[in-house]
Amino acid sequence: MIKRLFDWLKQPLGLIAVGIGFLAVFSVAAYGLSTTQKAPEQPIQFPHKTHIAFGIQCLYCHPGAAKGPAAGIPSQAKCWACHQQIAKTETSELLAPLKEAVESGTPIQWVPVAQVPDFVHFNHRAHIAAGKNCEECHGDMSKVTIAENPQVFNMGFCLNCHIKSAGEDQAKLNKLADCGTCHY
Amino acid sequence: MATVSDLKITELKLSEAEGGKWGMVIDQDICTGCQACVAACAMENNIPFVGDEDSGYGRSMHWIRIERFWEGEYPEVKMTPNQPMLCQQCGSATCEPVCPAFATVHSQAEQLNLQVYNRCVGTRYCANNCPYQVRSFNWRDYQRPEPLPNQFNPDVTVRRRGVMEKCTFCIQRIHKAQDKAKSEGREVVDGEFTAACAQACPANAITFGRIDDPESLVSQLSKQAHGVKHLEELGTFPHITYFKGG
Amino acid sequence: MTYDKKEKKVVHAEHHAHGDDHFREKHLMLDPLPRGQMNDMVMESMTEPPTWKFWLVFGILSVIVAYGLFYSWARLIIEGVGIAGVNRPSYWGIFLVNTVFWIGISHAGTFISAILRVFRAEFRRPFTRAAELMTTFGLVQAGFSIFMHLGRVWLFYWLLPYPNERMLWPNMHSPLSWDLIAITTYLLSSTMYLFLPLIPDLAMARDKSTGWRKIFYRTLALGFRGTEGEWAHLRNAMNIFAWAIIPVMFSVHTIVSWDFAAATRPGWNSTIFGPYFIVGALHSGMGAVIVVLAIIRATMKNMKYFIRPEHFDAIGKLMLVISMGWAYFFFNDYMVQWYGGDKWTKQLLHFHEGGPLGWMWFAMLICNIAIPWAVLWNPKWRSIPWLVSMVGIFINVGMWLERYIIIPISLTINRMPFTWRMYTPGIEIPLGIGTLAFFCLLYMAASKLIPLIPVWEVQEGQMAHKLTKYGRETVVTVSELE
Amino acid sequence: MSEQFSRRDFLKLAGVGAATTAILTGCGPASRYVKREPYMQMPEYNYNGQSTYYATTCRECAAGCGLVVRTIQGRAIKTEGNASNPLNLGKTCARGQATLHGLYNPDRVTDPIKRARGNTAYFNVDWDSATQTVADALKNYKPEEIAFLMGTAPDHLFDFVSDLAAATGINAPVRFGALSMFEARATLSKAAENLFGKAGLPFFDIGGAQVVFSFGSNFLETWLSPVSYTRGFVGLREAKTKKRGYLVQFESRMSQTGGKADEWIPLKPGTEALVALAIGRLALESRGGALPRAFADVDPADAAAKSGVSLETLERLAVMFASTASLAIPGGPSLGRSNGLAVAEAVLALNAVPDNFGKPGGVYLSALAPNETEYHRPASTQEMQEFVQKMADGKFKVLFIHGVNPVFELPRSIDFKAALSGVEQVISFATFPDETALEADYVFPDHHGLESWGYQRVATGSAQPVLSGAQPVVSPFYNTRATIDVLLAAAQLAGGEFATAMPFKDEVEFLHSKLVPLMEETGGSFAAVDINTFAAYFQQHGGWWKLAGALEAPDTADVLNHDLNGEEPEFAEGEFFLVPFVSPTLAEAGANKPWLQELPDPTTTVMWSTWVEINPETAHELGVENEDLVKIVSEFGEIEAAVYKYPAIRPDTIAVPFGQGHTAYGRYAENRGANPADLFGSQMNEAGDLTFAGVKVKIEKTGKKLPIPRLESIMGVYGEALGKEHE
Repeated sequence: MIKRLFDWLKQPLGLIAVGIGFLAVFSVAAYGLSTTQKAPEQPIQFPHKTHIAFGIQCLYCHPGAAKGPAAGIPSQAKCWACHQQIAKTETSELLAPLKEAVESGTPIQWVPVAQVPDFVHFNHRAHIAAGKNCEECHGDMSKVTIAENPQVFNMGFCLNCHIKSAGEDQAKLNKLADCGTCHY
Repeated sequence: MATVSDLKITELKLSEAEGGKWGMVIDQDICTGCQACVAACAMENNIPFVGDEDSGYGRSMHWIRIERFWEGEYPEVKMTPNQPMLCQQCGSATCEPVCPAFATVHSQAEQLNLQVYNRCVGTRYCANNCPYQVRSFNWRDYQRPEPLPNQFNPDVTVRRRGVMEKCTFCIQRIHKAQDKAKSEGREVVDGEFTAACAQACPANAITFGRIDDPESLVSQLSKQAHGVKHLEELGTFPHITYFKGG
Repeated sequence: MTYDKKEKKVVHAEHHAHGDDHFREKHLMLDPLPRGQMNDMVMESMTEPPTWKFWLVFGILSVIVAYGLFYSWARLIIEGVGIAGVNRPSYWGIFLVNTVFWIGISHAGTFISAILRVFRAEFRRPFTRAAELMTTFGLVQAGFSIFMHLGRVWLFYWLLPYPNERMLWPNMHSPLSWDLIAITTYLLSSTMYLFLPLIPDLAMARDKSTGWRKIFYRTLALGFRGTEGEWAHLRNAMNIFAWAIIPVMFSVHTIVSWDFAAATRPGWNSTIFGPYFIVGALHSGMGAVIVVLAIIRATMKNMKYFIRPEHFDAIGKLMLVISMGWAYFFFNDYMVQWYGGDKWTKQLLHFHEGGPLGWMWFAMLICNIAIPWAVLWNPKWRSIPWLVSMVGIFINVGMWLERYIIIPISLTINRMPFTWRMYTPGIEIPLGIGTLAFFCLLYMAASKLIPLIPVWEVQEGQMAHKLTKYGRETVVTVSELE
Repeated sequence: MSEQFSRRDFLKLAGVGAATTAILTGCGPASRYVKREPYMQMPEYNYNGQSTYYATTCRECAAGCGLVVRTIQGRAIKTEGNASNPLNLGKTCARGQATLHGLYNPDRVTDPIKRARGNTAYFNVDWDSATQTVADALKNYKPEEIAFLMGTAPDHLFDFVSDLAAATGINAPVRFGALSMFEARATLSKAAENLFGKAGLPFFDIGGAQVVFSFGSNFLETWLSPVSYTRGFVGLREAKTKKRGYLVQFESRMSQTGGKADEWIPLKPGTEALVALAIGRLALESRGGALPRAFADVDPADAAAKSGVSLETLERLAVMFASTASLAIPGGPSLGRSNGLAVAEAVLALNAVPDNFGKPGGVYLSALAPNETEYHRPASTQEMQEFVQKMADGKFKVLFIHGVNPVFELPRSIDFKAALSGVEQVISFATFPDETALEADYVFPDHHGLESWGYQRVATGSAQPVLSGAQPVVSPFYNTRATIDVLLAAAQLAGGEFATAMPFKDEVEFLHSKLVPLMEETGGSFAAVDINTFAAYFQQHGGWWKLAGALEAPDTADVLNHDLNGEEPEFAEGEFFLVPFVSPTLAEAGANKPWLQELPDPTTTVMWSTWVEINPETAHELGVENEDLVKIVSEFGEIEAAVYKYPAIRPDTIAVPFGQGHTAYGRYAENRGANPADLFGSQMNEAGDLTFAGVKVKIEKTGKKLPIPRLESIMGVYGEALGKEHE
């Protein structure tokens, strides 16, 4: 029985079948992986590059980054402050959800892009204070429409930078490489 | 053969373990056993409640518990001074070396016994080896029905089943205070913040702060002669000093 | 071809011109059969179609494994360790009891096949394979038990040292890390050590079988032809392994004992735990071997030729000696703990004897000391297979109780009396029974797949043994083979 | 801040809660499905991820402790004490900590509902028809047929209804709470009236005393104002400025206060007055001089014989009492007996020995709260009994209930539930589906205390007059509405007198009207010239208080010229004295908060259940063991509870905690434990307080076991099931 199966598999047809099966499993896995790496669907295809081209600073819309742990998503009142003066807002299809949200008073439901798991306590303020620029982690936003992650925020990414910035300073390394700095 | 410099290193390490950074003083004479600290700790640290069956089977998740014993027989019976028992944040902790995954590690920066929840695989060796029996294990995914999770403290990880946990000396508060002080370009001031249990304690029986700062209240109190450290003989260098009653 | 007592004499008459019937009947080594016949006997015992009884037992065991091991484990993983009986302060329960128990069982195999081989104990020859199988299968159960115990078993690989971007490694200070390495080493080396002596027998089986078995054996036999060179290599390898595996075996159970001895708990922190655990492991291992041998002898064809009362007698002697050794270490450990006078340790000792589970303590002593000593001193009783295997069962019960006393019962008492609490097992029981059933199941399957008797080793022995007359005395002489 | 804004324009941030739980299940892709809602309009004082703190007042009991609640993104995270509130100085008790489990309790009443009485099934109504229902109830009945029954908190609602009642002729609201019943507030204030000629809650400056004799008052667990009395206890103990104080507790069952005391005197229940008088006499005798009338009649030897306390002990204690700055405190079960008033008087009079009245470390009368003109106490049980009788007689056609759960809290012998059948319409404003709400026709849920405006007068516990202010710290989580807003709207709909009685736009405007008089006062914690600024400060500080203490020294001219009575009380038939005590962790309304259930009782460490404390010797005689379920039978009812062998209780006494035994009140409270109130009779003492400790009970075995979860180890603490007694 097993022998016959083996024999059949050794034929070209069998080999092709094995190959196809293997490919199918592989591509499903690859697809699954890729979905986790794509930028998620957003309610508005927010063009970061357009806003940056107008010279708007990151901290204008995400002021929390300099003040505390969370950078925050701007309130739609903030969006509207500019957009209500822009004629295109009335006509643009892209901006229709914003208009609708402001008029109906319902918040826009954004999908977070850059995030760390629950057990990681990240503080934007400390990083900004240490002289980090937004794009060092979030990538060059002047090149993308909706935000994308240039890299996965995992522990290796954090730790690399922490160790590098500690340099030879043992006390600083103790602090920056301490488990309790991020996990508690 | 130990050379002189080896000995020095040992001594250095010991003194570091003995010294520590954060410490606590608990006055058992004025502790009334009111459980406010227990409730405050649970609220601050997202500790789950486990229900009657599990709590009756020694699985309650309290990070701090108040012990009391009895002395004598009726009518000469006396309640021993209430003894809040929590992680002693040992300088040389017995829980740390036995964790195979480095989930229980010593914080170099804060001199605390850390429990890194996301690294824990749940061997429970640390809890076995803790002479104070102050570690609690997430035996199940303890449910908190909606909308109770709204109360979760976002600064503290919510633990899932199979993970060990214990008192952290409110490390989230330590970090917050340090972050605030740093953003204002100063050092953390003694008494600027405190642990949740100490903050709630109606009797002010718990004092928390820097024991490496000779000026701080806690380090002055901990130097008092009637201070006792629990199971000191094991060489764990506990960082909590108790004032026994009477 | 069959072998039983009636035929035996005929066989002897044909093949042995000289010799003493008394010696022959008693000693397998002096009772040689032609090579071909012996091969056929082993093949037959393996390939004969299983009876309905076999399938019945196999089916029942499968159901137990499916429920007790796999279903219960799935529940344990999904619902959390809470469905087991572990609590504060008994953070470790029957899972660890079973782990230590199975590792103990696994010691017998190595002891018999490596130590006895190194010391040239000739009686070992027919059952080295049976004992080695126990090592491997027992370790599998031990592995299961320790993984069940983990709160987040799906992250078990964090205990392995592998390079990762987090720059995190296992903590080499932890006895559990040593444990993992020791058990893995032991599992790998004992599996190889099981496999090496198996090769000639697999080659033999290959030559004598057809169909899927042929493919199976051909694959496993690695093209062994039995040339001088191959034999030389094999013997070399076995020799090296036999010597190398002995320290591994010792280290494994010593390290298991360090899980306890290196902890700060009263009752655990004891310097003698290493040898105490090793002797304990051999104790339960020998007990288990003898039970397995009795079962094989009773249920499998042709086994009465290979496994004889002389073997039970020999293992019985070993058991007696080991039992004495265990008693010595037990007394030693108890004495020092008691004499030390630490208040918590003393409390624990009182609790062992007079606590609610004090009966376990006494049952342990009866099973581990009283029963073996009462039965095994007598050479006649020692040769009765069912009796000796009963003793083996008692020893295993006793040794299991010993581990139960050391783990959950000792964990009840600690330095914080406010937390003392009894342990009541929950899902550990089906899981434990599941591992036992899985062990039996594996063994049953193996008995149908690989030769349980190392035929070449028996033949080798038989070739070396001679009866020589010195004056009036007939003595057994063994010539050096290598 | 100065404009009148309510925190209702807070954003909804349901997403964050979901996010937290979603992330827990694993870090990877699950968190991809989280949505984040930004603020519609970010408050200018806020940033994302930063906490905002609001000062408010705790509503878990009537004490009025100030809280500071940490909120983040519209969710309340943690309560802390308000450090500037003079009552609690930044501290909270366990119940104050767990108040968030009330706010986010899964079993709240989420919408206005209508139901058939006693039926758990209900249907939702909208607020318009709810308001109409209230309006109809006000309009369609005569004013004297309308009654309000209210809890001891909050005070602003009580003031509102009192004003409404005064303006429209409806019955003045009646307030009740089980805590005030167990504290026997009526007895305390009556005793003060009898001795000092002025009713009021005595205030005991424990911290200033050197020796404190407490006759059953359990001030460390829950008595009047546990947080502030704990501070007093610390003052007693701390040896900074004086010798370490000495506390003697006279009670038949060791409470936590008894446990912390330096000496615990287990006297026979009911002999407290006798012992107090005997100590008074012996103390004065030890000093020499004439005996005043108050202590002249008592015979110390007789007192010793009756109370079971040896004469030597009494003499020793009397000398101790006479020799230093000492203080005697009446309270607890000793007042809940037929001689309760005599006990209160005798113990208060004992303070004449050191003559500590109006001195540091002595007895004062509590200061009146800032917007209070005279001492007001909650209804005594006798007044409640009369109220219930009126209900049963059909005198009330409409009953509004807020903040109290009389079906659970009143003893079974005063059958509130049955009396409800005499009331045509019962409208409850309950936040939780408690037993009383279950018996109401309508439940128009009020906000939780943390979602509410209001204030609470501090009745006792602080030397300074304090008005603790409450404000919503989060926007209402459910479709609930402030009761004052409902009443205001209904009054408008009802028209007539009602429409003009309360000329306020909403609750906040009413609150402001109550704050206006404070602006005139001097010596306050802050001042402002316009009400909006004043109200904003009031919110910010969490209340308003006088900076100087205003405790009143009682008029003690006559104290020792009273005839004081040391007679023993009458007990209802039975074998054992029953000492009921309020569970300090659950109190009257904590049972639905899961973390309060999981808090161990301070004395027994029992969680999640009801137990009965029996002396081990008595248990042995009765043949019962730990966790045996026994039936406790009094003349008036029976309950079942599991045995806890309690080493510190008289062998002729048993004790049962009050707090469990709910038949409704949400998943964590329901069908758990037993309610000792079922055992109480309806006899009152002379001051009108229930003689809750005046029953004797029998114990019957049931043969069943009921495990009671306890934190402590029976083995380790009591040495049970061990090989040998441990050292």
